Amino acid sequence: MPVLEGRELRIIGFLCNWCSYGGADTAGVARFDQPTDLRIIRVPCSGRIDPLFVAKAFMNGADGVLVSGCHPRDCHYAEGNFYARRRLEVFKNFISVLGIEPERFEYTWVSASEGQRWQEVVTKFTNQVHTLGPLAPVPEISLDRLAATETAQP
Amino acid sequence: MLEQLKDTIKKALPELDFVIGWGMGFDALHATPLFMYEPEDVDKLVWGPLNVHNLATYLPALKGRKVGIVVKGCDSRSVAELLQENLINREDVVIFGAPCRGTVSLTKIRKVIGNTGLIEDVNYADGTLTVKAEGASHEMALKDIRADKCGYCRFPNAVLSDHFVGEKRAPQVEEDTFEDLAEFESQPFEERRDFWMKEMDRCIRCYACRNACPLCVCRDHCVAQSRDPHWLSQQDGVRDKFMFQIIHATHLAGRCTTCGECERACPVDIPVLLFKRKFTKAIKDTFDYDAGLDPEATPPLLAFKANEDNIKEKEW
Amino acid sequence: MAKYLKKDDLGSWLKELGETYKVIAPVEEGDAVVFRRLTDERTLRIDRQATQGPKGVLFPACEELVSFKYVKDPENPEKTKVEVKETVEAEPTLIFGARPCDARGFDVFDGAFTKCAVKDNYYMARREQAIVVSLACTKTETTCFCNWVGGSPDGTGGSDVLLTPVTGGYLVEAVTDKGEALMGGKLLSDADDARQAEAKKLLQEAKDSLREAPDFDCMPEQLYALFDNMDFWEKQSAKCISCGACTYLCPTCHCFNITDEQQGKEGSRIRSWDNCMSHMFTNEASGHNPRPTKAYRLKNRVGHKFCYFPDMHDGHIACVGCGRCIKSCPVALDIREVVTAAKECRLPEEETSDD
Amino acid sequence: MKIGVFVCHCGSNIEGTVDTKTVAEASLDFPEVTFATDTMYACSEPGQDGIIEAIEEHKLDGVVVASCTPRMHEPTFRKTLERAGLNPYMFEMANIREHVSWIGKDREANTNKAADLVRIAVEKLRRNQPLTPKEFDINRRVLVIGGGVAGIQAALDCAEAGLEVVMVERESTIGGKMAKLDKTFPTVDCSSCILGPRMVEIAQHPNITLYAYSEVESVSGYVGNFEVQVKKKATYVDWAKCTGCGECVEKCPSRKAPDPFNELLAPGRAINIPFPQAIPKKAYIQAEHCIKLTKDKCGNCAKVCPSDAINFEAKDEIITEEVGGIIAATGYDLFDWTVYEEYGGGRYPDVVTSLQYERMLSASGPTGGHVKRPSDGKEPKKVVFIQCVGSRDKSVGRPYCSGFCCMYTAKQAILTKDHIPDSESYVFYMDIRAPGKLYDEFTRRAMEEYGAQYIRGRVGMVYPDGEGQLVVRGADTLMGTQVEVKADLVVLAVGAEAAKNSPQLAEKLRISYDAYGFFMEGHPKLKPVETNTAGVYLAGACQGAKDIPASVGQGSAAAAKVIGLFSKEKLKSDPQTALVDIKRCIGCGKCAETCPFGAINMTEFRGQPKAEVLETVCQGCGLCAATCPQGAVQLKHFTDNQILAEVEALCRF
Repeated sequence: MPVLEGRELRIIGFLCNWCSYGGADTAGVARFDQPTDLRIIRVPCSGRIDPLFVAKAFMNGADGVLVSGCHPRDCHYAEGNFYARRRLEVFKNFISVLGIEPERFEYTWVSASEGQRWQEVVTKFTNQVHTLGPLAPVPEISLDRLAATETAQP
Repeated sequence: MLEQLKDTIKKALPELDFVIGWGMGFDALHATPLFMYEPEDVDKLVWGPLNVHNLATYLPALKGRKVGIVVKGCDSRSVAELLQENLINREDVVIFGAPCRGTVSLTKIRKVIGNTGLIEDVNYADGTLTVKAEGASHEMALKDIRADKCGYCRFPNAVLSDHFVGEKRAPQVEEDTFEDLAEFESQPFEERRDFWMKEMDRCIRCYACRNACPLCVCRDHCVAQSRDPHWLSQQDGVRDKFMFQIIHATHLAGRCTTCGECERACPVDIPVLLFKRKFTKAIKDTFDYDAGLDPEATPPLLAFKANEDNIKEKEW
Repeated sequence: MAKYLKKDDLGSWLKELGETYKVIAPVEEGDAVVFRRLTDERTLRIDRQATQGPKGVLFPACEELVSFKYVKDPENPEKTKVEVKETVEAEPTLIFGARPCDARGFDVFDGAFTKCAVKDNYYMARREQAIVVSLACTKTETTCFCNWVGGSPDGTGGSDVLLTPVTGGYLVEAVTDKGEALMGGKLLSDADDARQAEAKKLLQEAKDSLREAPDFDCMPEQLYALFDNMDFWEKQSAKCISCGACTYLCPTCHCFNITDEQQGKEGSRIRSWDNCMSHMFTNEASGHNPRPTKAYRLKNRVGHKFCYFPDMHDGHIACVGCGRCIKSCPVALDIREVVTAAKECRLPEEETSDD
Repeated sequence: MKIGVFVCHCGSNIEGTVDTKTVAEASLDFPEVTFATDTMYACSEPGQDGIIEAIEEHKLDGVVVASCTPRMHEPTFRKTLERAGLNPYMFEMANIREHVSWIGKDREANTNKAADLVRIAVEKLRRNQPLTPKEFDINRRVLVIGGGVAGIQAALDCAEAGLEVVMVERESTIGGKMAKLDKTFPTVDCSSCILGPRMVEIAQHPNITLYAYSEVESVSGYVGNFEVQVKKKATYVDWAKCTGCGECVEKCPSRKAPDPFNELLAPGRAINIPFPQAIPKKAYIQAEHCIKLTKDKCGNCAKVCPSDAINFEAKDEIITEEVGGIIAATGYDLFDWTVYEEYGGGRYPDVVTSLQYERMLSASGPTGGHVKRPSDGKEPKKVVFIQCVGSRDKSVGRPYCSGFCCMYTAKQAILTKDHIPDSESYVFYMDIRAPGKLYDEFTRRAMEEYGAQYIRGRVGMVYPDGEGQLVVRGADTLMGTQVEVKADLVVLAVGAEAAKNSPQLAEKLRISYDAYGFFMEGHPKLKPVETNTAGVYLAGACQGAKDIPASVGQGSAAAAKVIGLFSKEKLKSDPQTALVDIKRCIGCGKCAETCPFGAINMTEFRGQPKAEVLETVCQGCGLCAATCPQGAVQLKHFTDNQILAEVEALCRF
C-alpha cells in the first residue's frame, strides 16, 4: 500500500540491527508515539549501507532517508560505523549538487537503550521532511515520452 | 622541448613494449592517443594544448607489461592513484612528464567557431590558438577556450615521473576555490534538479564517461550492466541515467583527480564532471585530502578516525 | 517536379506538417544537437550535423516489447496467470533534417529488420508510418566519407523527400510516392531552373570536397583473411576504450538486448540498444567470453560493417560514412584508417603451400 | 517460490491498533505469496503448529511472520521452519509491533504501514537462499574480567566444570567491593570470612590463571576464538619472589600515598599490600608516590626485602591469551558524592561515605574496627545516615535506584549500635526498598530492635555548628515539618554507578552499554547475562547495581552460559556471511583493507588476484559489500539486490 496520500511522505530508514533497530524496539516497548511515515529497512551494520542505497531511494521517489547506527566506538562490528560516518557525511554533502536538499537525508546514532532519543530523531526528522514537502520523482522514462503520456492523460 | 621529449622516449623505448603519447588525429584540431612501438612512431608525437586525452586510462589493462606513458600534470595524478590502488606496478611503468599549459575544450572552440567539422588548419603559439575553418581564421586565447579543469589546475607538472622534460611551470592557482560549483549551486534546488533532468535525458548510455575515466577500474564488471547486483535497469529513462552518474561519482569519491575525462568523452556534452567536483570539494573540506598526489596514502573513505576533525554530527 | 520553399516559410511548413505528423527534427539541447519532437520551445538546428542521428526515432534506444502482469486467482492464490500485452507503438511521424547519410542508415535497418525472413514488427510498424525529409549537404566535414561507402551528399537512399539549401530557401524534391504526398503544400512553389542549377552546383562542390574514395570491393575477402591476425587488430584497437559512443551514434548499428524489468507483479520486456564494443556483449553465462578483448570487438565492428553484412545483403556496406564514430570517439579512433589499414595490410604467406 | 505470510495479533498488542486481517489480505496480493492469514499468537505453540501445518498443506517454501521484533523471535521461528523441514533461513520477519502498533494509535496508518513492512519482508525473502551454518572449533578457555564476588563465582564455577579460566583484575588484589565490607546484610555475617576462602580458592585452583593489577588491552576474534591482550601493569615487585611479608611496607618512608582499599580514609604507603587477606598477597608500588621512582632516592624497600623482589626497572607487560568465551564482571564504582555540595562531602571531614564507614567498622580497617570521627578521632554518639546520595536523583543524572543502599544503611545503623551501644542513629530516607528474602525484616529490626530513627525526607543542608558537631537540616515529609539533627558523624549512602572506563571496555568487547555506562544485556528479561555479542556474558553490577546474592547468582548464570556454550562439539557460525563472486572481483583489495575482522584474504585464481572470505571468521557486518564498487562481494541475506528490492518496494507502491 502506498503512503497515505496527503498525510504521509515516503521516508525510508536504514537501521543497524544491533543499536538503532534495537533503539527503535526500545521506543516501541516504551510506547513512545512516533509519526507513521518512516519505513525501516534492517541491515546488520551502518557499515553495510552503501550511500548509493540512499541515492536509489531518492531516485525512486523517497522524500527523506534516515540512516542510524551505533554511536561511534560502540559498533557491534568495531569499525563499521566509523567508515559509514565518513561515507555518509560526504554523501550528504554531495546530494545538494543533484538538487536534493541535504536536509532530506540525515545519518545519526541511536543506541539500543535510547528509545527516547529514537522517538525524538524520528519525530524531528519526519517534521523536517514534511517542511520540505514531497521530492519530485525522477522520471523512469525519457522526457519526450513523459510529455507524450502527460498530454495523453490530461 | 618536444624534440627533447622524443629523444628521451626513443632512448627508453628498447626496454619497453611501447610508449603511449599523442599524435595528430583526423584533422588539425583533433589529437589522438599514439602508441609508439618503433622509433619512427615517436616522430609522430605531438605536445600541446590539443593533447586532451588522459592516457592513464590505458594502464590498468596493461598491468604486467612494461610500458611508457607521457603525462600532463593531471594525468600523472591518475597514475599516482592507480599505483595507490595496486592496479599497476610502479616498476612496469615508465613515466615521461612535461610541463602543461592547459588543454583545450573542443566544446568551447565549437562555441567560438560554430562547427568543428570544417577545420583546415590549426596553430598554437604563445598562449594563442589559431584555427582556420571554412576559409576564416579564428584567434583564441588559450585561457578562453581551455578546459575548465585547467582553470583550477594546481599541478601543471607531473606529480611523479621518471623523466621530466622542460622547465617546471608554476601553477595557475594556489587553491581550488570551486567557483564553478558555487555558481551552479546558487540556483534553487528545484532548478538544479530540472537542469539535470534535461541533461540526463540526452544521455545515450554509451558509458564513454566511464570508459574514459582512468579510475573506473571495474569496467567489464560495472554494476551498471549487471543483473546481480541489479542497480540499474536497461530503461533509458532519466532515472537510470541519472543514477548511473551518481554511482560513478560516488565510486570515485576520494579517488577522483578531476581530470575531466568523463565530461570530455561525453559525445552529447553533458557536464558530468560537476558531480565529481562536488565530491572532491567535500573530500577536501572534510579530510583535507587531494587524490592522486601520494601513491602511499590511504584514501579517506577507506580509513577513519575515532574522533573526526571536521565532521559535525547532527544534534537532535 | 522540384519545388521551392522559402527559408522563412520553413517553420510554417513544418508546423503545417505537424498537424498530420509527429515532426521530429534536430534541435539544440545543451551543447549538443539531437533529434527531438519539434515544439515551440525548441530551437531547430540544421546548420551542422546533429550530434546524434535520427535512428532512435524508428529504433528507440529503449522500447517496451510487451508488458506483463502476474494475476492471482482470488479463489486459489497458488494459481497465477500471466497477462501479456504486446506494445507496438507507431504513429505518423515525419523525420525532418536527416542528412542523406542518416537516411541511408534506414536502408541498412530495412535490410536487417524488414527485408529478411524474420520481420521485426516493432520497427516495421514505425517505418511504415514514417516519412523521411532529408537535407542534402552543401558542406562536408573532415569526418565525412559517405562517398567511400556508396553514398553521396545528395544521396536519396532511405529518404522520401530531399531538400537542398539554395539562396533564400530550399529546393524540395520528392524521392518516393510517400514523399510526393508532401509536395502539395501551399507554401511550396515550383522551383525555377536557376535554383535547380544552383543546387546542382553546390552539391557538386560538396562532392568534390570529399576525399577520394578507395575501392572497397575487396574488403569482405580481405577482412576474412585478417580474421586470425590478432596482432593487426590489437594494434588497431590499442587506443579504443571500449565505450559505446561509436555504435550508439552510428546510423546503421542495430544490435539490441532484451531484458525483463519487473517490479512487484508487473513488468515489461524491453529492448534496448546494445553495443558490440562492450565486454558484456558476448559474455556468456559461464563467464566465458568469445570476444575477450577489445581487439576482437573492434574486429567484429569493422567486420560486420564491411564484410559480414555486405556478404548477406548484396554487398551493401553497413556504414554510411557519416563520420560520427570518428568525431565523437573520445579517443578519435578513425574507422577510415582501420579499414584502409586492413585493405593495405599485406597478408602473411599461407603457411601450407603446396611446394 | 511459495510464500506464506502470518500476521500476528499478539493478543491485543498488535491487533489493538493494526487491522491484521486487512494486512493478511493485502499480503496475499504480493508476489509469490500463496498463503496469508492472521494468527492470535504466532510464537505460541498452537501458533507455531499453525505455521507448520500451513507449510505442509500449501507446500510453502518461505515464510514471513509479521509480529514483534526479529531481535526477539527470529530464532524461534527459524526453528519452526526447521521443524517443518524448511531451511531456517527461508524466513523473514516484519516488525509490526515495536515499530508499528506500539508507537501510534492511528489504525489506518498503522495497518497501511504494517502491510508495507510485510511487502518489504516478502521482497527480501524472494531473494533469500537456503543457508547452512559452517562449524568451527572452540577454544574451551574463558576470560573473566573482574575479580569481585561475581567474577570469583563465575571463575570458580567454570573452573570446577573443568574449564581453563583466565581472570583479569584491575587492582592488585581480587575481592572487589565485597572485600572492603565489614559485615553483610541481612545476616550480619563477616564479609571477609565468607569471601576469603573463595578468594583463596581462586589462587589455588589449578584451572585458574590470575592476572592481578592487570587490564584488558584489546579483544579481537569472535565467539569460540577470541584473542585477548592483557596489560600487566608494572608493580615494581617481582611477584614470583614476593612472599607478602610486609617488611617493605613497614619501612616505606612515603607516607602520604593514597590507600584506595581503605577508601582514602587514611594515607597509605607508596609500597603497599591492600589488606591482610589480599589475593594475591603481594606488594606493589604506586610509582607516582615512590621516592625512588620519582626522585631516584630512598630504595628502602629493596634494601629490606628478604627475597630481593623489588625491581625498579619493571615495565608494563602485554600478554596474549586465547579464549573462547568472555565474562565481564567489572562491578561498579561509587557516585561522586562531592557533587552534593549541600552535604559537605569532601569539605567536612566528618561527612563520610558509606564505604568509608564500612572501613571504619572493619577490624582490618585503618581504625582497627573502632568507629572514630576523622576530624578528632572521638567516638561519635550521634550518627546521621543520608540515603539516596546519587540515586533516584535526576538533577545529578542518576534517576535510577541503586537497590542496595537501604539495606546496607540499615546494616550500618545496627552495627553502629553494636560498636557504640550508647549511640543514636538517624536515617533520612525517601522510601525504604527492601524486597528480598529477610530484607524487610532486617530494616525493621534496625528500627525496632536497634532504635534507629528513620526520618522520611531529604536533607537540604549539612553544616558545622562551630562547636564540633554538624547540623543536618532536612524535611520530615511524614510530619510535614523541618527537622534539624545535630550529628557527630554524617554517613552518605552513596549510590552505585558503572565502574570507570566501562564504556571503553564495552567498546573493546563490542557490547553495548546504556546511558550510565552499565553494560546492556541481551534482553532485559530473557537474556539477563547474555550480551548481543556472541560469547560475551555479564555478571554482577557491571550490568546494573545489584547486591551480593544477585551478583553471585549472575556469576553462576554467566558460568552456566559459558559451560553450555563449550559443551557443544563445535560451534556453528552464522551463515549470513559475505561471499565473493570471483567472476566480478577485480582484486583491488579494498574489502580486505577495510574488513574489521581480517576475514578477507587476497588469493590468486588463474593468475588474477581475487578476494576470498573466511566464512567462520566473517561476522557478517557487510562493510565489504558497501566498499566493493562492482558489487563483487555480497553479504548473504543482505545483498545489494535484496536491499534494492526493499527500497524499490517502498518507493514504487
